[in-house]
Amino acid sequence: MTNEALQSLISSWIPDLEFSEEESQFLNITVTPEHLHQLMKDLKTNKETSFDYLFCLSGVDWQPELGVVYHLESTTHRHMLVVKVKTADRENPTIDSVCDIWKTAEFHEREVFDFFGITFNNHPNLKRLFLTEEWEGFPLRKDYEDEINMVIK
Amino acid sequence: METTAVKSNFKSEEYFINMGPQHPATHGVLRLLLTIDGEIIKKVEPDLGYIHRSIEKMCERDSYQQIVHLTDRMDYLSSHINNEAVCLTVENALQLEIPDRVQVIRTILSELTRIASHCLWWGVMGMDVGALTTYFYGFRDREMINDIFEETCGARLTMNYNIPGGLMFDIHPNFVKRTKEFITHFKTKLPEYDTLLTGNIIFQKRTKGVGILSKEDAISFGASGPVGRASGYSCDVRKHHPYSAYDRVTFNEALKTEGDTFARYQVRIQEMWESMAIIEQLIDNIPEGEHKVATNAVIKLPKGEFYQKVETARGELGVYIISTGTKNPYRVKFRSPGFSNLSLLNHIAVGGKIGDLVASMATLDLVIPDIDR
Amino acid sequence: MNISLSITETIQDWLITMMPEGVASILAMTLVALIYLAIFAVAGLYLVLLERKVAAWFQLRIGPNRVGYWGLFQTMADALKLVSKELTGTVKADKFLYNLAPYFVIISSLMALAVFPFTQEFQAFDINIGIFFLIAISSIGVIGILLGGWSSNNKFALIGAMRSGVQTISYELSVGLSLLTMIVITGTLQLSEIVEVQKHGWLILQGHVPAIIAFMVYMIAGTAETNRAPFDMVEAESELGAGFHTEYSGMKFAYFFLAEFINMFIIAAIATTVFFGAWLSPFGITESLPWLGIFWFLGKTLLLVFLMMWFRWTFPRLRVDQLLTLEWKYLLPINLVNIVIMAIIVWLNLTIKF
Amino acid sequence: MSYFSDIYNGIKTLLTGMSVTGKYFLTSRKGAITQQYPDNRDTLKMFERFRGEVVMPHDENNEHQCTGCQKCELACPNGSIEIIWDRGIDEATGKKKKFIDKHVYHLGLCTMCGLCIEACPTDAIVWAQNYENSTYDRTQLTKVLNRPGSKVKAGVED
Repeated sequence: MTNEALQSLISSWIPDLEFSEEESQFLNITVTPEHLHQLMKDLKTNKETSFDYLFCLSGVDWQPELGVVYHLESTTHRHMLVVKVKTADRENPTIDSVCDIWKTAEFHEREVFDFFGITFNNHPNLKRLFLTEEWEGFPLRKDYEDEINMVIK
Repeated sequence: METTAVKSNFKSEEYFINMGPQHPATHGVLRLLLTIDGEIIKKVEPDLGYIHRSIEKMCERDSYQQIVHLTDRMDYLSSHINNEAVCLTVENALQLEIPDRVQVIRTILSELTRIASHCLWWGVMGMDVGALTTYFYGFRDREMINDIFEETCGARLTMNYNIPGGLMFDIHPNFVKRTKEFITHFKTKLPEYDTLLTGNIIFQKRTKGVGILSKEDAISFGASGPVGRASGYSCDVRKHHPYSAYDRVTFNEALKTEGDTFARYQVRIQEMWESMAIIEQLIDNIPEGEHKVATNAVIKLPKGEFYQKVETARGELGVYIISTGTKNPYRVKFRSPGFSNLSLLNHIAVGGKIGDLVASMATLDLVIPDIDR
Repeated sequence: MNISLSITETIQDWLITMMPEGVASILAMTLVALIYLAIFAVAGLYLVLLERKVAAWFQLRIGPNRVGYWGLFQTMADALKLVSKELTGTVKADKFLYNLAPYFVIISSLMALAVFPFTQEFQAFDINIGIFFLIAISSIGVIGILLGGWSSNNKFALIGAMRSGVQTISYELSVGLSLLTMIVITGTLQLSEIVEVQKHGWLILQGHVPAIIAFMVYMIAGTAETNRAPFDMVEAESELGAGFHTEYSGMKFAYFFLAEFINMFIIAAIATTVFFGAWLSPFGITESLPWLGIFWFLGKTLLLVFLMMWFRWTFPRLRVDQLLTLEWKYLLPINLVNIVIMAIIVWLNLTIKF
Repeated sequence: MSYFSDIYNGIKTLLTGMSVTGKYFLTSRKGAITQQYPDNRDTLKMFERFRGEVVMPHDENNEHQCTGCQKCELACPNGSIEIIWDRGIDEATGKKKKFIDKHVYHLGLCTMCGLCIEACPTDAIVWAQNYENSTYDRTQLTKVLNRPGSKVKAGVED
């Protein structure tokens, strides 16, 4: 499906989605955390979209919002899509987990939790993946400071 | 060999065992927390981060030229392909026209890297199932590729030969000759791999029907590279999203449908043949021309988000760069193939024996710095 | 009366001329034991060197070549290093059993050496149940492995030890039965008499087809019995690290290591004695020089040792359940049928004799 | 019947495997792929592009080509190059000009990426092909590349 067709199809499912194709080679959808899980489930299960391959899940600190970017691909239709979700709460950011939709999300979400401190609801095993349990702070956030280990140029 | 649960009055107890971080089968500093009942594996929980260097954070303070050499240190067995991924992202963002010569040379080097990586994997695979001699035969052939790299790029492993805009310097005059020598040599040696290990009945018993991964699970777990292709999931980035010179060569995507350890083994052996075919198509007609196009000394990417996927020896590597228009990237994310492939280890190892875990882990071909980044 | 003059009697006769009979026999036994200990400690070390050299040649390497000419003193230096190393142990280990285990293993393998007829004269202990003694002794070693694995309080070691128990109990059966097949021909368990029978052709020729099958089964089971690749479930370095001797260091580790190589020698030596006529030369070409028997014996043994090394450096390791499948589904039934065939052949007098 | 064909095929595959290793065993005399490393130092030659360490070549007049432009320092990702420079007066023209006091190179931090040598506009620094870089003391890994008393070659700046 072309980006336009995708946009018209997906916009009919859930209101208040933001679509954008600027500054990116993919179609970007920005969704609120409340609608994320519903949208993702539809994207996977709908026959026309069938985004069954989550190939990248990255946490991003947009300052001040924190967010997660999902790169999706369909292995049958070979079209790609980017879904972005942002939350303004830096103290206790929470986003629904997509583990039940794509199993690969389990490790990727643990990584995001580890480095950005975003908590994923309904995640089966949400604990730190790379860092030790007693590590303070979330290193990939932009406001993280560590005078000993970080060399700033 | 299927194991049927024996009901008995004996009380059996599960216990934990720490496989790694210093264990011969984990190929590095991966730690697996195994829950075992006798010899049967109940749960595998990887514990990562023993060599995490936070390359993604380091990239945020580096310029775009400097990022490239960090990717050498991720998946060090396919360092050239990693470099290429970053360079392609930057070049696509700048919309640079890359000379044909550069693209062909990059492709040849990528395929050599893939063969070298698979040679090492083959040796280690044999070692993991107990045949120690394979290691040396694999290394013998890999050494020849490393010599080619050293002569042209100046280093054997962390080459850093790519720069945004092309190659750091032109290929060495001996490059073509040596590559051809290697191809003729390897064509006689690769069948030996089959006679020594593939056909061996013990090896087949150890690998067939072990660690089965279905196609649906492979896609859901984000498996890529030989792991995905062994499950019948066509995921070769070189076919579906061709980059560099892959659109001008013909090769077959090695596909198997069994999804077991032996299928993953066969896919990799098949890939070595395909890589040789690709090199043979390109090596005789490397176009003349410049080895790089001029870029600004300080590269500034336009504001936006850029994603590039390439096929490394382990699978799909994605480079995701968010730029705000300055000379440093705002956020760099590497989607490493090993990380996704590791996440399915628990799925394929449960119910098998310790020996099965080792065999399936060998065919996942994990490189720990790639996972830990 | 014995055909072969045993070495013990020679020394004893010599000592009796100097002292009372009781003292002489005890002294003779001690002397012989010390001679054997010295010879086979050194021989074990050279077997290690041989293994390393052979492995190197299989693997396109050169092998040890620094210590002494051609690396001849490499393993001596290694042994010296191991003697000087600290004996570490785990905190919660069962100290007594932990320390006892290596001696169990090394003593059981050294004891087995006593009965071999290296030449007509060189045999310490010509017992009339020789083969039986060998089978019995060689299964004691596994107790040492089990003790070592259990007492060192390490889960990898425990898994290794348990695998070893399973493996040895199973493969003992095949070793015993394949030797029994040959005893059907010889009709005796005494090793010197088994050699005597072979003066009319080595047993592998006398027994032809069933003997060859028995030999193959014996070599497979024997390799498994020594816990060597492709049956090294016990150590399985890619699975268990070092298996049952994970927690051993220094000389105690060296005992395990040495025992493995002496066991390999023993398995090959039994095969030489039972299948290939021990010290007998082919077609009796050196019959007039009986002392040359030692070369024939060692030559044949080392050839079989080389075969086992060839197995080790070529084959992948079996999985633990496949190991048992091989024994109980393949080797054991073949063996049982083979005994019957052999019995029929002997009964119908179809053996080949020269 | 498949029971016996299994055994037969099994033994056959094992023997073919043994033939491969056996072949290498017999040809082992000429086939060794390992090197006798410390013994072959004299004959061991690195490729000319091999990245051993960064050096600054000097000619017979003790002159180098470094103008102190600091491009290598900027290009280095790890901060392994530090240039301590000064301003002086060019004797020929009488103008003020920049010259290097010390070109400090931390080999311990270097990742051999080659960006500094790419960046150098005057080819003042090049790769050396030595491969034995280990020392007993970490401070020895910090090197000053320009020799004492050396100065920049005339005409390099132009």
